[in-house]
Amino acid sequence: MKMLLTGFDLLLALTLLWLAWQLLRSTDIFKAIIFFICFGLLMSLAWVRMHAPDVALAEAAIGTGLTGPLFLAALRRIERKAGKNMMSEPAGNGEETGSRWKARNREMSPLLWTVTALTCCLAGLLIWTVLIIPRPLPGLADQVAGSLAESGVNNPVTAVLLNFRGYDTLLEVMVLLLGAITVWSITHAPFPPRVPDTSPVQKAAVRLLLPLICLIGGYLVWQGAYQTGGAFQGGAVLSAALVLLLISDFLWLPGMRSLPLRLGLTLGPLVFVLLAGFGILVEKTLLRLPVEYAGPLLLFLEAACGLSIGLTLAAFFAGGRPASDLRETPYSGEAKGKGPAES
Amino acid sequence: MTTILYSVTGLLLFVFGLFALIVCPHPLRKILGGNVMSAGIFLFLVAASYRADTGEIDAVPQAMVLTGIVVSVCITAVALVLSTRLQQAADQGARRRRKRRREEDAGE
Amino acid sequence: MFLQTLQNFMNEAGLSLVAGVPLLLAAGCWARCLRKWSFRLLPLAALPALLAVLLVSPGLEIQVKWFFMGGTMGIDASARIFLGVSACAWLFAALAAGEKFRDDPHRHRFAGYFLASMGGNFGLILARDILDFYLFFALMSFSAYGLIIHNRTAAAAKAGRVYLVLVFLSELAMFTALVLLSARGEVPLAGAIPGADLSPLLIILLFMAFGVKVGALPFQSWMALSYQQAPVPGATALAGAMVNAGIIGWLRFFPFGHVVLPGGGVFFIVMGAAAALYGVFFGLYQDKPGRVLASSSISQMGLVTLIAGYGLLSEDAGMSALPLMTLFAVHHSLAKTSLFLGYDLVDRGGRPADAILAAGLLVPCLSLAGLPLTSGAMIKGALKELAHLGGDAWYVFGAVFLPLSSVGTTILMLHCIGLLRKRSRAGPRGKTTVIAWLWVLSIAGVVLVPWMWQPLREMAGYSLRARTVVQSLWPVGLGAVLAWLWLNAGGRLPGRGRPSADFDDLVRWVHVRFLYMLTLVTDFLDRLRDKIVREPFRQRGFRRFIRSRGPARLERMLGRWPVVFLFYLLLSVVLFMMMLTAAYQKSEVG
Amino acid sequence: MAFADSWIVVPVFAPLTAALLAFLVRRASFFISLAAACLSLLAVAVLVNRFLVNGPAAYAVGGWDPPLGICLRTDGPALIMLVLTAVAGVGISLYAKGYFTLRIERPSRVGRPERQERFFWPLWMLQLTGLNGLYLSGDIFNLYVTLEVIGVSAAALAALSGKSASLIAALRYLLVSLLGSMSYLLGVVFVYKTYGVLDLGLLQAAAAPAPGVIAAMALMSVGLLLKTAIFPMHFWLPPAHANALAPVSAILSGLVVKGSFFLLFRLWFDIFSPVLPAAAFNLMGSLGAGAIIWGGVQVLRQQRLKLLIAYSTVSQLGYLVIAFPLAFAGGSSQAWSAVLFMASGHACAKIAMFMSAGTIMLHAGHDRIRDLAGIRAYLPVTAFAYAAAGVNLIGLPPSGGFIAKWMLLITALAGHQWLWAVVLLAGSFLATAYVFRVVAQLFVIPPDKPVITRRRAGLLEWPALIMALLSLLLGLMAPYPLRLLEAGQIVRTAMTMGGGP
Repeated sequence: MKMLLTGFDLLLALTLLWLAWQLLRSTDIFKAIIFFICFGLLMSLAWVRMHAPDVALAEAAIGTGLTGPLFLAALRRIERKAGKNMMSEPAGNGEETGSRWKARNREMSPLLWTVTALTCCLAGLLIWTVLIIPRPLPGLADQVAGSLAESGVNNPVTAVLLNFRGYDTLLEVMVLLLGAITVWSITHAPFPPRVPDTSPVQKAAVRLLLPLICLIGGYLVWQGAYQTGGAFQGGAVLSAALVLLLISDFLWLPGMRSLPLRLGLTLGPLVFVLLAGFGILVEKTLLRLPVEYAGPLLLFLEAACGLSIGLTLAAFFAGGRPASDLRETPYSGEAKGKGPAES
Repeated sequence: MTTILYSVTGLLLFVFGLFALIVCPHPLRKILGGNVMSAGIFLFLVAASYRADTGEIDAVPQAMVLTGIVVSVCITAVALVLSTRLQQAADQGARRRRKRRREEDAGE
Repeated sequence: MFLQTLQNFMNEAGLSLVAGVPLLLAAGCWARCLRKWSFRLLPLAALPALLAVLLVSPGLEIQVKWFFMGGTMGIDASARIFLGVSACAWLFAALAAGEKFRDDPHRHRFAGYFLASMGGNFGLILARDILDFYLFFALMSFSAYGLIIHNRTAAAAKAGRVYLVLVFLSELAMFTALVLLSARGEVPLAGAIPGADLSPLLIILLFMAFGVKVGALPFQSWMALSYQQAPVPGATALAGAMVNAGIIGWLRFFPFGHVVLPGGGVFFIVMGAAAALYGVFFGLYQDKPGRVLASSSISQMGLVTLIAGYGLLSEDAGMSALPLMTLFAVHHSLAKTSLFLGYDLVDRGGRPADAILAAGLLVPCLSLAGLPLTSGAMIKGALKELAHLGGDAWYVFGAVFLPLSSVGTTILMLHCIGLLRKRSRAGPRGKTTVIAWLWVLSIAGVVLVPWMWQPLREMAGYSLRARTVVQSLWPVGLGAVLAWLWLNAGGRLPGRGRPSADFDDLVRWVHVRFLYMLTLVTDFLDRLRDKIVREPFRQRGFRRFIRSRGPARLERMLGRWPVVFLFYLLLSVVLFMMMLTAAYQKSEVG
Repeated sequence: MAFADSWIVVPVFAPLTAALLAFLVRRASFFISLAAACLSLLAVAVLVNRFLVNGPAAYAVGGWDPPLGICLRTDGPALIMLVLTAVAGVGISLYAKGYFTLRIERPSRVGRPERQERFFWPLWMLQLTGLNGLYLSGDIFNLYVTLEVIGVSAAALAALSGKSASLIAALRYLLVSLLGSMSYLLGVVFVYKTYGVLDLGLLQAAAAPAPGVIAAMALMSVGLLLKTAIFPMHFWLPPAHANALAPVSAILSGLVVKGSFFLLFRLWFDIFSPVLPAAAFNLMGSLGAGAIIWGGVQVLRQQRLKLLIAYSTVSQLGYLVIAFPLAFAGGSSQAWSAVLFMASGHACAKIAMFMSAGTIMLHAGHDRIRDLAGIRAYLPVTAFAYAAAGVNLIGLPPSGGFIAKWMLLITALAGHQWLWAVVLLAGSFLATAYVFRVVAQLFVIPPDKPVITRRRAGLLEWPALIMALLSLLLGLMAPYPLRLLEAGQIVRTAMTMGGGP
């Protein structure tokens, strides 16, 4: 059994490396992105092998489920733009053909050789270091286990994320919001999307699927306190529902008001900050939760964060601020808030 | 054994990603490289938390990886939007230039 | 206890105000809403300094922790004298400036630079540690640039440029000297002013640093330009007060009496004597009062340099050179202030009767020349005493040189009076009551101060002996005769008849040759200085390198990702290996 | 823990909350941001006061002590950087208000300046959060998160102008910052694998030359050097800083590079110094020397004002790194005090310079140095601010730059490290040349044709002047910051001697 597992590990590692190599050297970017999605799926397998189900779930949902479509959407936009005019811009870096790429490589080959050699050198040094680091590796497992009872949740990962290192997580949620603000500041969302009309079947399917996905997301958030799951995973699932909405070309989507969206995006961080302030008021320490209420408070926090994370990831996919945001004349379309995502 | 295997894999992935981030000219591939890089680091990190012998699990690296994944998605998204916008700006510039050229031709 | 604290506080506040009031007023000139008041208060700016001289006991030293690396300021005997005389000079200049610029639209600009220089000057006198000294010295030097270029003419701009280059040179020299001194560990940062033996490099650096201010020989070229181009009150301040900063610098950095530097002494004596003669010859060929007065400053400061040189020869000489330099500075400041006020009076169209003007101007002139009963004679007497201490050879040198310089000074000063009288007759008329009174007051100062002031009065007795009187009288007499001849021959004054041709030619030939040789030397030094200071940025090679495509191309290459990556990898691998080797060695040793 | 201890979180949480609110309530975003900047200034003042009374403070967030939880710490260097950031924060906020108001009045493109302003405030507040978080943080992984906050918001700010050039620069900036923080993160992983803790204090106590730490230090240092734009890896800085909006350039050049540099400084002098041999310090010194010289040469080449200022940042950053070998060999606190002095003096001066450049560009419509003659007649305050900031860059007294260079030179000469001293002097020469090149042009007696047609705005001119004067005052008031540093030093030696607080 152990042999088998080791063999499986070896195979997995080799496949991962092969996929990485392929995705980095294949001439076609589209192919590379497909390789990347496969790579992400196998990565989550590796996480499972290392007894990190939370990470596996997050990797599957965020790392692959969302990043892959992000890449595809970006590629589509870039190529569509580049396809319209045949002039290739040096700054824009339209997809370079294989031959040009190779020609450039040949041109600066001594440099490239040096770089390759040095890279190998660095890799060798790092691997050598890993091999001689004294084992067993030290860690914080004991401390986490010792304080788990006071944290208000049973899942150690959630406890570390939200309680022991809650400050990190707060900053991280801010990074997400920062990403959303940045994306909004750069450009408008390129909607309406490319397909002029979606088939009614797809619309119906989306209508059916949405509540289900939202339910799963909510369940994941709730479950995070006890076992695998949590705000990130739940949020990622929620974002999948929103992405579905986005690509199904609902009429009201482009006209969404900006304020409710902004409220949704900032809800998680706001709750987090309020909780931090609450800690100062009640326990005289930032982010410190009273032991008896820690569980419910964390659940509340996770729910808010999950919602915000879902919205943020969907905003990444949308690739810009809503059309009505910061225009002289607000878009007077049908505005319904955020629809089922919030229910 | 398993931890070392995954650690080494993680490091190799990091180096691959690094190489791609630097050497490839296409922005999308650079961003892909960055993603591979971060995946390698995360693999390397979690390999520290896993101990096959005791089955004990260190939750801190896992939490760190979760944080890292979210941050990397965020950077990826920003970089992608930036490069899309860049392409758009370049296209607009090209269109404007072509229009001007056409006007000049018409003027002559 | 309480009284003690109060007194400390009063002392600190008082000393801070000495430099603080001018600086605050200077800041006020800059703010639009305060300008009017600042200008009105201009004459009062020097008052705290005067009060400090009168009220603060000498030997006071205060730590000012909050200021510039924890400064120290204080008043010792010589600082008190310098502060007093500088404050008087500034006060006169400020009164004159307040009068002159009353209706000038750019008066606040002048006042701002004027006050900033004043603050710098007072600050450097009080500073007791090198960083503060350097700071105030720089403040004064750079602010004076604003005084020189105030008229905004092309000539003023040129004068300013020359001044600025030299000031940069002096700052650089001073900075290098300070760093070298501090690095030798003799001066802890923000410590006291140094006292130890100095290497030739340091001597030359310090000579340069302060030589620029006193117009020592290779660095004299700014003086004539600036004194002529600056508005006269500004020039009064430059000549009466700021020149002293150089002397203070030498006093501070060469602890006379504690240090013997024979080589440095000879160097200073030679440079001083050369400057004293050069000033005279240069001045005789000038036809603008400001330039002549500047040459006289060069010449007089040459004498100070000479005294400093004697002081470096032996410890005894150093002990007596120290007060002598201080007294010389006082004497020179008084005379120059008075002369410049006279110049200002004439310049603004004041037209006293010819006899009164001549008599009034004659007093400081003869004082400078060293007529008996004046401070000049007292100092020359003391200088002769000093030359005794330097050994026989230097005594002989002094005995020959001093009368010579007296003769020269007399000629030069009479030349100056001639020019001023000519100008007084020709120029436009103006209202000059205040300035006239100031002038009279300054003349009274020149006459009375030597007799009222203890240290000078002590020397007076010596200078009144019959032999000394004769000794100091004949050069002045000879100078007067020569001046009369020169003025007649050179025809500088109109309506005195043409001189005979051959005599004129002979004199001219001698002078021109001599002057030519001198200019050759100074020109060479000027060029050398330009090469050192400006050339690196002027030189075509450097420019071409900057403009060429080389750096641009290299920079573009550095901007390529693979190249950056190369450096990234190189650095990480090299750092890695370095640390690894170190760790390995350490473990082996351990 | 006492209630008052919580002041330490205000510099992080005030701008953080302000960012959220500014994103939500856009109309009031300026006032929210200004209030947050002022509040963090107040909090920093309280922290300094407490530091002088009680010594360094540690604050366990959430009540979880390290190694489990995260600790916020204050010490001398951190406080200096915090003070700098807080003061600059207020100044830049005011300037940005003036800048956007003027641009909105006369937009070149309708709606664009409004959009820029609306997004500027939350991004700027997040930048402030990241910087303050970085200076306060006592946890090596938390430092990574703050680095990311800084990196992403900096790239977002750089992209804000929306021009093609600035977008390219921002993308590059983002990728560089990704590369830098990834290397840093890998270093963190190595550290965790070696020691199993993330707290800086525990790491400092445990640090010894072990292979894992060596790999970590190599990776982290290179990553941070890249993020700080030290010489051979500076390529991303000039375009990013020069093409951004003026307040953004001020933020990027004055504050952002100092963040990653501070972390580098902390790792090298505080945490992992036992691992580092002299050769490594000399390597850093040679990078710094290269930066000073090469940056100076590049500055002289530039024809545009903002590019010139950006390249001068490259050159000035060299001074920060060249102090490493001096501090190592000198063994005294003087050289590393000089580093912090240099950093804060340069930050104030550079902010003032970019503000002035922005004002000039708004009024003149361009920033070609050749055509800027006589600006002084139209913008006297701005021209003066530029000149005063230049004084600091050259290192004339009484600026902070002078004090820093003075201390560096003395350390170099006392340790007989002539080479570094020569480079320092050469750098001053180059700085003199490039500062005077612009100042001479600005102060030239104006030619006949008017350079400027638009009106002046006080909110644009005065913050620049105040920042420039601060950089000068920094030298005059040197004992105060030095006292902060020395207080930290004494306590630290006491701690290492006595084996704990």
